[in-house]
Amino acid sequence: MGKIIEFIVLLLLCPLIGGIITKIKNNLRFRRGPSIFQPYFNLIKYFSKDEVISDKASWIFKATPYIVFASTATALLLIPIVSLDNPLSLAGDFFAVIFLLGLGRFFLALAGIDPATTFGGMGTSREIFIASFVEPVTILAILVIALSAGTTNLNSIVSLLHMNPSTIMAMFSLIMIAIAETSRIPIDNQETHLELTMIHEAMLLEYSGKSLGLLEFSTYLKQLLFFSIIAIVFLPAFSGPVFFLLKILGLSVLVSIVELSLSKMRLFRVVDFLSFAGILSVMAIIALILGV
Amino acid sequence: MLFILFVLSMLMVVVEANVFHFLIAWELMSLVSYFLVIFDTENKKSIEAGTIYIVMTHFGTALLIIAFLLMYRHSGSFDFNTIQASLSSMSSMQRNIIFLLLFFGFGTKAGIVPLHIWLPYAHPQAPSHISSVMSGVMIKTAIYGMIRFIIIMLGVSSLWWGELIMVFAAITCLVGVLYALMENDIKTVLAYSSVENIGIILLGIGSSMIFIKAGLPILATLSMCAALYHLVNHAVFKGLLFLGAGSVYRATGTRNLEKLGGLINKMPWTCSFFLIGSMAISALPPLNGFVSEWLLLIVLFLGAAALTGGLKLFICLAAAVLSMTGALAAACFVKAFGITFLARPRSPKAENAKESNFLMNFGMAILATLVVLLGLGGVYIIEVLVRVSQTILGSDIDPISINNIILRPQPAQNIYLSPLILAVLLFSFAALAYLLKRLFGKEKTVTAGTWDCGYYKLTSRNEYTGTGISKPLRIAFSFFLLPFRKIEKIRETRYFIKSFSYETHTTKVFREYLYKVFLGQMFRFARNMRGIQIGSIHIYLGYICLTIILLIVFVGRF
Amino acid sequence: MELFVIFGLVLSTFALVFSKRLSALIGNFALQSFFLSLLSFTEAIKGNNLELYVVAMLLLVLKVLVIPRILQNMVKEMQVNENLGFFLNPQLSLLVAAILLYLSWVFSGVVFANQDNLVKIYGTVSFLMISLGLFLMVFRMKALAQVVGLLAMENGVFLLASSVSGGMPFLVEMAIFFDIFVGVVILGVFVYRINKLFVGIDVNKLNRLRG
Amino acid sequence: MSLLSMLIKKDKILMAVTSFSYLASLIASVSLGNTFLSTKTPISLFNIFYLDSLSVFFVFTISVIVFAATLYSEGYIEKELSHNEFTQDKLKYYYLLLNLFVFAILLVTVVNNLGMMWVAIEITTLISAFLVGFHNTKNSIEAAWKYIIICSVGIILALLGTILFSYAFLFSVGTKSLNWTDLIAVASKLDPNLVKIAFIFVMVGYGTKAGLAPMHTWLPDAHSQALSPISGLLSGVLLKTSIYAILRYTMIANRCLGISFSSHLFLLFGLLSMALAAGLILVQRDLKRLLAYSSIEHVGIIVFGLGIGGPLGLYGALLHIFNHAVTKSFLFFGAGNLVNTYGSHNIRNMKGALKVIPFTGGMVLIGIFALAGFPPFSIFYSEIMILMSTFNQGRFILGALFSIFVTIVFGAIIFYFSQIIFGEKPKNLQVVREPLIGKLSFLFLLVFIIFAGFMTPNLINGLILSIIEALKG
Repeated sequence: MGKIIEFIVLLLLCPLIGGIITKIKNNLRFRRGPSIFQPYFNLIKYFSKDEVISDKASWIFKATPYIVFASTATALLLIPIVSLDNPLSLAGDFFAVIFLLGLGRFFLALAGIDPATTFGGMGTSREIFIASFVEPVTILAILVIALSAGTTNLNSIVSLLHMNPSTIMAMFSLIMIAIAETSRIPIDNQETHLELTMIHEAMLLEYSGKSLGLLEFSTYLKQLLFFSIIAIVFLPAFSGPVFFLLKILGLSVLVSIVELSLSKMRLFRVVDFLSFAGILSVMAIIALILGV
Repeated sequence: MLFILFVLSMLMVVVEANVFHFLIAWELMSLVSYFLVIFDTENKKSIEAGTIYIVMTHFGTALLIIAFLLMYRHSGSFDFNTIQASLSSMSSMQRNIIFLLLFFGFGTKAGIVPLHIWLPYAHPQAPSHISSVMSGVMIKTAIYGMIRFIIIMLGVSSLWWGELIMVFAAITCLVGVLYALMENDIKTVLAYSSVENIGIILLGIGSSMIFIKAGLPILATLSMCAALYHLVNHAVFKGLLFLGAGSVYRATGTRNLEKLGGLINKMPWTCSFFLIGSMAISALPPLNGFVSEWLLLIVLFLGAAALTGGLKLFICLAAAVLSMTGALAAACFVKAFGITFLARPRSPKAENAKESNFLMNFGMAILATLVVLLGLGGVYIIEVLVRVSQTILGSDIDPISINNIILRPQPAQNIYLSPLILAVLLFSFAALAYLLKRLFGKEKTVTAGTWDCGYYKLTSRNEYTGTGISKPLRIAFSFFLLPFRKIEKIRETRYFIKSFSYETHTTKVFREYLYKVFLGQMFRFARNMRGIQIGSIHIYLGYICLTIILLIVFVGRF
Repeated sequence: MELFVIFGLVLSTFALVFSKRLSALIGNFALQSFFLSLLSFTEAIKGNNLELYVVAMLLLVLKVLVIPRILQNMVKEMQVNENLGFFLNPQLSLLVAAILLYLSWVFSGVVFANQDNLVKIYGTVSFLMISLGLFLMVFRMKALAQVVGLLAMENGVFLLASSVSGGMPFLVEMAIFFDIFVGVVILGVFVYRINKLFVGIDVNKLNRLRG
Repeated sequence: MSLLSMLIKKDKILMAVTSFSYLASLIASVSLGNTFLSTKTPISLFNIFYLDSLSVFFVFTISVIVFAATLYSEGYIEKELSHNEFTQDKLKYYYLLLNLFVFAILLVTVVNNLGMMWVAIEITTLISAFLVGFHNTKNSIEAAWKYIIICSVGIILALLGTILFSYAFLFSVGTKSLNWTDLIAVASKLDPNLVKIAFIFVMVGYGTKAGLAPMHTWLPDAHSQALSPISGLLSGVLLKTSIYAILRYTMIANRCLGISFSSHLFLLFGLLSMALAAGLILVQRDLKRLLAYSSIEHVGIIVFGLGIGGPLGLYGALLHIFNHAVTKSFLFFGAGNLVNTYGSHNIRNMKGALKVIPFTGGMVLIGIFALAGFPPFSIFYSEIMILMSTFNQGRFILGALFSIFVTIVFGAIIFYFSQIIFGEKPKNLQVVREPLIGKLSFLFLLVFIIFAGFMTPNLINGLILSIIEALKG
């Protein structure tokens, strides 16, 4: 029951993160920027609009928003945020989360191709390209954490995990992954719609109205998901709502600083970026073996 | 007729309890499948494919024969049990040799890289239902052989066996899926993905062998079980996919992705079955591919947790390779499905395709439901497979606890998976999303043309092509794929180019730098040998003199 | 007496190698066979048994008279140029022959160890004849040269048989003679055909079938 | 019997009678074999003829092949006549030669006196030379010339060897004789050094005739130029007769020197032949030449098996003699039909045989898989036996070489023949009907190809076993 409430709260809160990050970025740029509640206004706007759907598009295009939302939400549901005895850990473990995200990505990619536009295909191609590097790195990072906790059950991870050098390294690689997955600079840029640079947005290009809203919403969910994973890993000793929120805030600050301080990379530099993350986790594993 | 014989021979392979009969059944299987490959004898390509296939498989068989004869030499019998009994007293040196022979012998049939060379030729050439059986079942007989002869009869005697198998398996996974991504012929894509899946299965088997040596019987059983489970799954969804490809080919008359597209409206049933197949093969929850790969991943994790030192890292890297394979496979099937069925038709052939008849769809429907059931009810299948792998490894510890729908790999660990619950959650959230939409009033949709940036005539030529989609990966892996492009321009004047054609291909490293070179050397050598038969009778007589003289000089030697 | 004959044999064999023209070659072959028949006559006289007489007679008739005559006629009829092509000129050939003589002496020493010298000498000569016959076949271009070489080899074997292992059974002897005769005839036929098809009987022209 | 069929003038009847007489000879040999198996004693007729299990085995093989060949040549001649490459008198000439040839071959296997055996073999050379040069074209004459010269040289060396054997006999016993029975009786008392040298001469001499590398050089030419029925006989039977001769001497040598000497020679020549064939078969253009090289390879396999020895190896080798005889003549007949249909020896010019000449096409398809050693065909069994005994004796390198060569040859054969048999049918050819009598010969051989392997006829089995006894010495 507590889980349900917590989950609903999270659902309601997750757009806020996006707002906060934008706000921080603007403030760091010495601008006023939109209020932190801007994402909510956007979502409401999208949801209250009608849709325009391409005549080339098939049912896959229409079904995708639901599937993406469902997969992301389920993944989020598996993760124990505040309440440490998540009954749903019976449904799946840490790896299952990754696979679930894969489901959403698969359909989003298809939806990119579906309406027979050039940009969509471009987005798809880049998305699957990045994904095929992100996934192994993620698995490696998770392996580090799971190894040092001795299990992949998320509840037990939260309870068993304790800080050591390898988990810290893993956490850093997780942050890099999170940047990639939430399509932020230097991998991707949420704010632009310039076809040369956009990846995630390119796939959403044909969406409008309620579906777009749904997709935006699931993007926020995904963001929250990754942030909370990192939050679990970082200083697991300090858990509970307050600490959680603090950690999330800290992460948002970090991310916005990163976004400001770096510029977007060429697509093929992404490989180096991610492989660096991979190397980090491999080093973490070695550290584990050496028992540092 | 041939088909029945084919199935029979495969059954024989699996049931024989005598090496000699096994060998004969094996050869029979190869022979029949050869005839199935060259089924359409008019076609030059299929003959070539058949030749490559039969030669490679005979090479494998030669290795097997040698291995069997070595076993026979030691045990003096062809019966499985007697051999098994006597092999325990064999020297480790011989064991290793026999293991290598068996591994590469069966590996040729299974299509491990770099012995996979025949597979992408042979499978696409056969009629689709045949290729589905070939990919689904025939190459699995090789896996059967490995389990039967290496694990059961020979017995895992040193650690590096497992490591060797895992290394080859990892290479096989990555190479297979990369080539699958680069191909544009739909059946070739499927064939290469068979290579990849064999790799995944071998990962399981190899790790199980490692665990046996490392004294982790539970994990050994578990990973064996995962391998078997993936074997079954692959049989099902690869069969499904090949059938789908077959009906696409039948409807459009082409297998080239670049000529397909937009079939989702023309042949909805085939499309949805193919979609299920592709989801399963790219390990998406809650379908069966997901369950088996998850299980394998978990096993690897547990292994990594239990082992220490270099092996820990080794296993972790294997897990990374596995997940990378999964991601690439997903990419591959996004491409395959998306380009084939979605967007606009890219050619008149695809333009006027018809849905295939009921029976074909029915066949696919059966397999599709199987895919779903194997996913949701995977728990029960695993229950059975666990028994099987226990008998294989002769261990009786129960590596898995199952309360009705929840799978719990190792009793010690509290790791759970329940595809069913996941499915339920997914559906409920989809419903939730729908409600969320309805919350803000009734859904009204307008259909309009795709946004064309004001460019008023958007044709199928503006779509992303299959080649285009896989381009970033082609560039990222160019160190291995060695892509090259063919550009030809037809100019009217120096400045005005009338038509411009651009193809890009990848170099098949193993074919170019392994087989071509080897064959080239062999033929060059043979051509030089023609100098022996130079045509001059005097020299011929000279040979005779020489022989006599040499023999008489060295008579003492004999 | 025997030694003299043997000397003649060796001489004629060398002549066989040294001869530059077809007719000379055939003549020398006739000479060799003549010495051979002489030898077998002496054997016959020694052992005075009828079979040996018959064998010697046959040898005389076939190899000294008939076969050389046939070959000579062929040479005349086909009027090919007489010169048998050399892969190795006569002088060198003689050198080789000398070497072969020594080698065959050594060889017969090995084969007929613990035997009296006469046998060894017989062995030497016959091995010499065989090897030189082979030598002819290898190093001479003309088809007829090869025929003669073949016959020379056969002579060598005959010598060995008659001298060392006391001759073969009569029946076999006859059969072999018949065989030789037929063989020569058939070879003759082929030589004719070659001459017709390949203009000339240089065997080294027959190199269409290779590889 | 062959003499009898020579007298007949009318060619139709001639054909019929010939094949009938060989059927008779086949039956005779079978009955002979059975009687022999029942009474384990060799049959000897006043010291000239001598039949033991070895002879009977070869007589049986020979008469099987020859019977099939005569059946086939009836169909073949029909076609040749229709192409009027043949005239009536030429046909009689052909049959005369054929019968003489077979007569000589049969003589080889039954005579006791080694000299007579030598003569008989020489006669086979002379006659078959005519059959090789039958067409009287440049190529065939060249082939015939090389054949006759090289083989005669070889044969004379063999005669030398024979003489040395008889000398050894004389030397050790004091009386002179060339009878095999006498020699074998005192074999153990012969002078080893002498026997060694003599055996080398015999080995090289008859080896030339058997087509062992490096004395094989005449073989591809002769076999590719001869008439197809004759090529069948040459590969199927003639090679085997010289192997028979070698075996005779081997028995003596083994009794005198022990197994190792002969087996080393055998292994040497066997491996050489296999290696050479494996190399050259890859680059053949000419169909019949290809088959000829594969004959070299198979003779190599047989000799290799003899060299490996051990009951299993010998069994395999002897069985392989029969199997190869059957399969190879089967294929040569098929090749003959193909060549007739396409009017060319060149593999490049042959496509879609399965469409053009269905029956032969199918037969050849079966034949090549049999030849390549696929189960359940007979050759697979004999090869695996040889390989098995190789490994049982722990001669791993030899076994590895053996399998490498066999695999290479397999690849080459499949590669070339799949081009011939499959592929679309050329426009200019229409489907060919084949005479029933020709088909019969194929079916007759096919029976042996299929069944000689996994249910070896009791006759062959028994014969081989007793031969092995004899060879052990």
